Amino acid sequence: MQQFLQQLWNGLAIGSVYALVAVGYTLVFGVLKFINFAHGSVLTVGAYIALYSVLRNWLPFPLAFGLSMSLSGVFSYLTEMYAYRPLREKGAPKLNLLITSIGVSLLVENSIVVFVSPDFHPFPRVLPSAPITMAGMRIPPVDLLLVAVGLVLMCSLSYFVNRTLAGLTIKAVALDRDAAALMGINTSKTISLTFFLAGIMASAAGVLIGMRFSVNPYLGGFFGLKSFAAAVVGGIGSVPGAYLGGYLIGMLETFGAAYISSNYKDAIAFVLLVFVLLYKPSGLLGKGTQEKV
Amino acid sequence: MMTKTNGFVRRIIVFALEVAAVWVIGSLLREVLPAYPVGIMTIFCINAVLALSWNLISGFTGQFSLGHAGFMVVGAYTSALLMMKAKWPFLPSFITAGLLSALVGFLVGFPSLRLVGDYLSVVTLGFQYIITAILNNTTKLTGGGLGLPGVPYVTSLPVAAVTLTITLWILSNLVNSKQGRCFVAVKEDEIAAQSVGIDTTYYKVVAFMISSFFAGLGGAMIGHYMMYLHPDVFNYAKTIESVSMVILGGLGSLTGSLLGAMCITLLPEVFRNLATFLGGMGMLGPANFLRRGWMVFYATGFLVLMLTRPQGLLGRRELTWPGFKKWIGRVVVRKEARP
Amino acid sequence: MLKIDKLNVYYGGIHALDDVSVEVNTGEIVTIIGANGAGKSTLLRTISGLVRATSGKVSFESRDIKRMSPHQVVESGIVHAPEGRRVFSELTVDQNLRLGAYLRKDREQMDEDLARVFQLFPRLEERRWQIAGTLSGGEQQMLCIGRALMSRPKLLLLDEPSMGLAPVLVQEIYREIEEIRKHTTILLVEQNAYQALKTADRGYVLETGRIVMEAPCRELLRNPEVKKAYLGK
Amino acid sequence: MLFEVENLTIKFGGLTAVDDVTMNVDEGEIVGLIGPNGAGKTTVFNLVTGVYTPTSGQIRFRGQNLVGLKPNQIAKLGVVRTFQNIRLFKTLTVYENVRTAGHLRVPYRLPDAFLHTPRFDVCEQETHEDALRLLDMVGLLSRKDEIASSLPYGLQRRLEIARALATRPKLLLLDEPAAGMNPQECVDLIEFIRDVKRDFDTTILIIEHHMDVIMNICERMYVLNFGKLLAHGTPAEIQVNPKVIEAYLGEAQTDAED
Repeated sequence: MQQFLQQLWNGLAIGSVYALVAVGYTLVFGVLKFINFAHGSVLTVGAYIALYSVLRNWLPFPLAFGLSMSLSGVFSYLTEMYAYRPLREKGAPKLNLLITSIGVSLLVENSIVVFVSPDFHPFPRVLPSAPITMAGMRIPPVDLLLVAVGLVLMCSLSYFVNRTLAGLTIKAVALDRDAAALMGINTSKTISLTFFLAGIMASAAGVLIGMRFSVNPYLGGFFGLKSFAAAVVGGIGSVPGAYLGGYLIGMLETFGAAYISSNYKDAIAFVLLVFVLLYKPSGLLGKGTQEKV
Repeated sequence: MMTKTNGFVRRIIVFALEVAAVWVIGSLLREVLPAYPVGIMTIFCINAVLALSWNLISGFTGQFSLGHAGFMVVGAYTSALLMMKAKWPFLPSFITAGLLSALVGFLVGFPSLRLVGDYLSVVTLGFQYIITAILNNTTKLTGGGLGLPGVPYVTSLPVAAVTLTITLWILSNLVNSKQGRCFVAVKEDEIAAQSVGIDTTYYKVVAFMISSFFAGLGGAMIGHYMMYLHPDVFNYAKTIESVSMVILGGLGSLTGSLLGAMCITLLPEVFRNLATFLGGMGMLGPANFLRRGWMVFYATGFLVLMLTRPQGLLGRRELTWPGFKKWIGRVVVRKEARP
Repeated sequence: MLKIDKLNVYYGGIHALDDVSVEVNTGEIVTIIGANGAGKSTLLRTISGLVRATSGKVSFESRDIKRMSPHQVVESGIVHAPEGRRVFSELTVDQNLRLGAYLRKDREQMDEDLARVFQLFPRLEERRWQIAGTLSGGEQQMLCIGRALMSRPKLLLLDEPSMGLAPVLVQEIYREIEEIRKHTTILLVEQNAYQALKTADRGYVLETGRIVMEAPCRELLRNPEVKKAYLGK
Repeated sequence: MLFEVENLTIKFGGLTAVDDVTMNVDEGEIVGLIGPNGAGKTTVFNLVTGVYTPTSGQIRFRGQNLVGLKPNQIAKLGVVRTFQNIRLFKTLTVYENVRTAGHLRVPYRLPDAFLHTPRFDVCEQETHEDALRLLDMVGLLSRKDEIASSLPYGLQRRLEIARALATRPKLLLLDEPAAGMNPQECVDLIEFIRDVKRDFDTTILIIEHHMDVIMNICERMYVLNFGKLLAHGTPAEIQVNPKVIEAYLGEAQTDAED
C-alpha cells in the first residue's frame, strides 16, 4: 500500500510535467491545426535559461524561474512570428508548417549543442534535497514544487481560457477563425498569445524537470514527444484532455515501471497512444471532426 | 502483342546491363580510389535508398511518417542476426530483412493509416520508440543496449550501388503506373480519390509496406557497412536525415531524392575537411567550431529552405536525360545569343 | 456611407467579382440578390476584409477600408453576420454575445447592448447559458445576428439570414430586421429574392460576378426579367 | 429500377438533415433534385456515395444495397459524383486527373507495375488513349497539360465531370454543375450534359439552382425542403405546384397550408 501511494505520487509529479507541456500542443493545435514539433524546444530553452541564471548567480531561483517562463514565452512567440507566420500568410500547406517546426527544433537543439554545451548539467541545489516524509511516502521537495506549480498553472490557464474575454478569443479562433475575425478579434494577436501561453507552461515544466533529472539539449525532444502523445491521448484541442492525458501517461509510466518492468517505461506512452487512437481516433475527450464535403 | 513482349524483354536486358555496369564501375572505383571517397560513395548509396523509400510514402502518397528509422532498425537486425546466428548467406538474409520490415510496416500501417495527416507522424514516431525499447531489452538475442558487434561486412560500394540501382528502377516503375497515380491521388485529395473509386486505405498501406521494405534494405546495408549495430543508431535524428534529403530534393521527385542524399551526405564531410584544413593552418578555434558547426548550418539551411523554397530544389520534377539535354541546349543558345 | 467602386476579386482562378460598384447610404437597407455562386458572399467577405481585392475602391464614411484586416473593419463600424450562421458552437450563448462585443471596453454599455439583443430576441435570453451548438437553426441565426449587433455597428452586413429556415422563422427574422433598421444601416445578401426585395429599399442584381441591374426594390419586384430569373414567374 | 432510395433519414445531433426521403431513378433518365439552400440536397448525395451513413433507410443500386459500403466501393459499382465545391487533384495536370480516374478499368496488379510487364504496356497504352479520347470528347484536349487548378472555373467543372466519366459511371451525380456560371455558360452546360448522357450512355441525377438549366434537361424532378420531400413531377408540374412556389421561391405569404 505504501509503495502504491509512493508510485501514485511519483506518477502525479511526472504527469504534471506531461500535462504542462501537452496543454501547449493542444492550444497551438487548436488555433493553427498543426503539430508544433518545436514546442519541446521551448522546454529546453526554458531549462537552460533558469540553469544559467542560477549557475552564474545572476538571479535568485524564484526570479530565475519567472524569467525563464517569460523569456520562453517570448521565444515561443518569436518562433511563430518568424517561422510559421510567413508560411501561413503565403497559404502554404499544413505539411510545410509541420516540417518547418521540425526545422526549428533541429536548430534549437543543435545550437545548444554547438554554442552552449552538449553535456548533461545537474541543476544547482536550490531546494533541500532531503525528501519529506508524508504519510509514509518519501517526497523530494522538487516533486512537491512540481505538483504545486503544475496545479496552479493549470488552474490559472483554465480560468483564463474559459472565464476571461482574452482567453475566450483563443477558443473562438480555434472554433472558427474567420468568424472570430468578424467579431473584431485580431486573430494574429490571438495566435501570438496562444504561443506565448504555451511557452510559459512548457518552460515551467522544463525548469522543474531539469531540477529533477538534469538539463541537457535533448530534454525537450524526449519530454516533448511523450507530452505530445499525452495531448493526443486526451484529445488534441481539448485543454482538460491534455491534463487528463498527461496525468494518465505519468501514472501508467510509473506504475508500469514499478510493477511490470522499468525497461519499457519510455514505450508505455506510445503503446497507450496507439491503443487510444485505434479505439477513439479523436482522443479520450476530443471531438471528432469530419471534413466538410 | 508480340512487339510489346519484345519491348519488355529489351527493357529487362537493358536494365540487367545497367546493373552489371554499375557493379563493374563500383568494383573498379573501389580498387582505384582511396578508402575515404569510396566510403562516402557507399554511404551516399545507402542514404539514397533510405531517402527514396521515405519519398514514396511521404512525398508521393502524402502520409508524413516519422518512424522511418524504426523500419531501418528492423531490417538491420534481421539481416545481421540471420547471417550471424542462423548462418544464412547474405542475399536471402537481405531480402528477408526487407520483407520483415514490410510486414512490420503492414502491422503499424494498417491501423494507423486510418488516422488523418498529422496523427500518422506521431504514431509512426511512437512506433520507432517502442521498437527501440524492445531492442534495448532483448539482450540475449540482439545484445540490447550493449550493441551487436561482429556484423559481417557486406556493403561494399558495388553492393550498395547495385541495391540503389534496383531500388530506383522498381520505384520509378511503380510511380509511373496505375498504382503510382493512385498514390498521388491519395496525397492530392482523399475524398476526391474515393469518389472515383480509389481505395485510399489499400493504397496507403501498400505504399507504406513498399516504403518499409526498402527502408529495411537500407537499414540492413547500414549494419553490414558499420559491422556493428546499436538501437540508438536508428533514432529520430536518423529519420530526420532521410526527411531532409527528400525535402531538399523535392517531395515527390525520385531524382530529387538522389540529389538531396548527395548534398546531405557531403555536408558534414565538407565541414570536416574544412576544419582539418583550418586545424592544419593552426586555427584551432574555428576548426573546432566547424567540426560541430555543420549541425547548426544544416538546421539553418533546413529552415531557410522551408521558408523560401518549400517545394525543394526540384519540386515534383525529375531530372532526365532529354530534360538535361534541353537545359544544356538552352544554356548554349543563351550564350550564343550574346553579342 | 459605403462606397464600392469597380471592385475586382479573383478567387482560385475564378474572376469572382468583375468591376462591381455598389453604394449604401445611411439609414438604407440595400439588398444584393443573385443565384448561388454569383459572388454575393464574396462581395461581403471582401468588404469585411476576409478576402483581398485585386483592384477597385472600398470606402466607408470616406475612409479607405480596402486594405484593412477584418478586425480593423469591425473597428471602423462595419460588422458582418456570415452565411451559414457560424456561431461558436462549443461556447455558450452568453459567451458568443460577449465575443461579439469584443472591441467594446465599456462594461455598462455592453450590458445595455446585451439587454437590447435580448429584447430583440427573447429566445436568446431563455437560452443564455446553453451551448450554441445545441440551438435550433433559427435560434443560431438569431444568435449570429445578435452577436453582430453587440459591437453596435453602423453598418450591418447580413449574409443569407433566411437560409435553411422554415417560413415562419424567416418571417420572424425579417420582422427583427425591420426593427434593427431603425438604428442600423443594412446591406443584405439573399437568395430568397422575394423576401429581400420586400424588405429592402434598393436592390442590386449580381450575375456571375457582375452587377447587371440596380433599382429601387419596388421596380425590381415588377421587372419581368427579375421575375423570370429570381421570382419564378 | 436502376436506383432507389427508400425512407432515407439522417440526423446530426438534434437536426434531421434528411427526413424520410423516398425517390428513384430509372435507367437512362436525367432526374433533378432541387430545393432551397440548406434543404439537404448535398446531404442526400453524401449519403448515396457513402460519405455519411444514414440513420435509417435504404439505398439500392441495381438491386444492391449501398448502405454501409465505403465511398470507393460505391464508385466501383458505378455511382460516381462531382462536388459542389469542385474537388480536383489540384496540382496535377488535366490529363493526369482523367488518367488517374481511369484506374478502375486497368486490370494489372502490383508485380506488373514493379516490372512493367507486357500486360502493363498493353493496359497503359489503352488507358492513355482512352484518357485522350475522353479529353477530346469533353473539349479539353488542347489544355491537357495545364495544371487543373489553373483552369478557368467553367472548365474546372467540366474537368471534374470528365474525371467522373473516366470511371464509366452508370449513375452520375452532379452537384450544382452550373453554380457560378453565366447564362451563356449555362447554355453550353446543358448541351454538354446532353452529350454526356448520349455518348456515355449514363443516367444522371443532378442538383441545380439554375431553373433554366434544370427545367431544360430534366425529365422528372424531386423537390426537397427542410430535408423532406416536398414534391415530385415533371418540370411543368413542379413549376405550377403552389407548395414548391411557396417554399422554394420564397413567397411565404400565408402559413395556412401547414
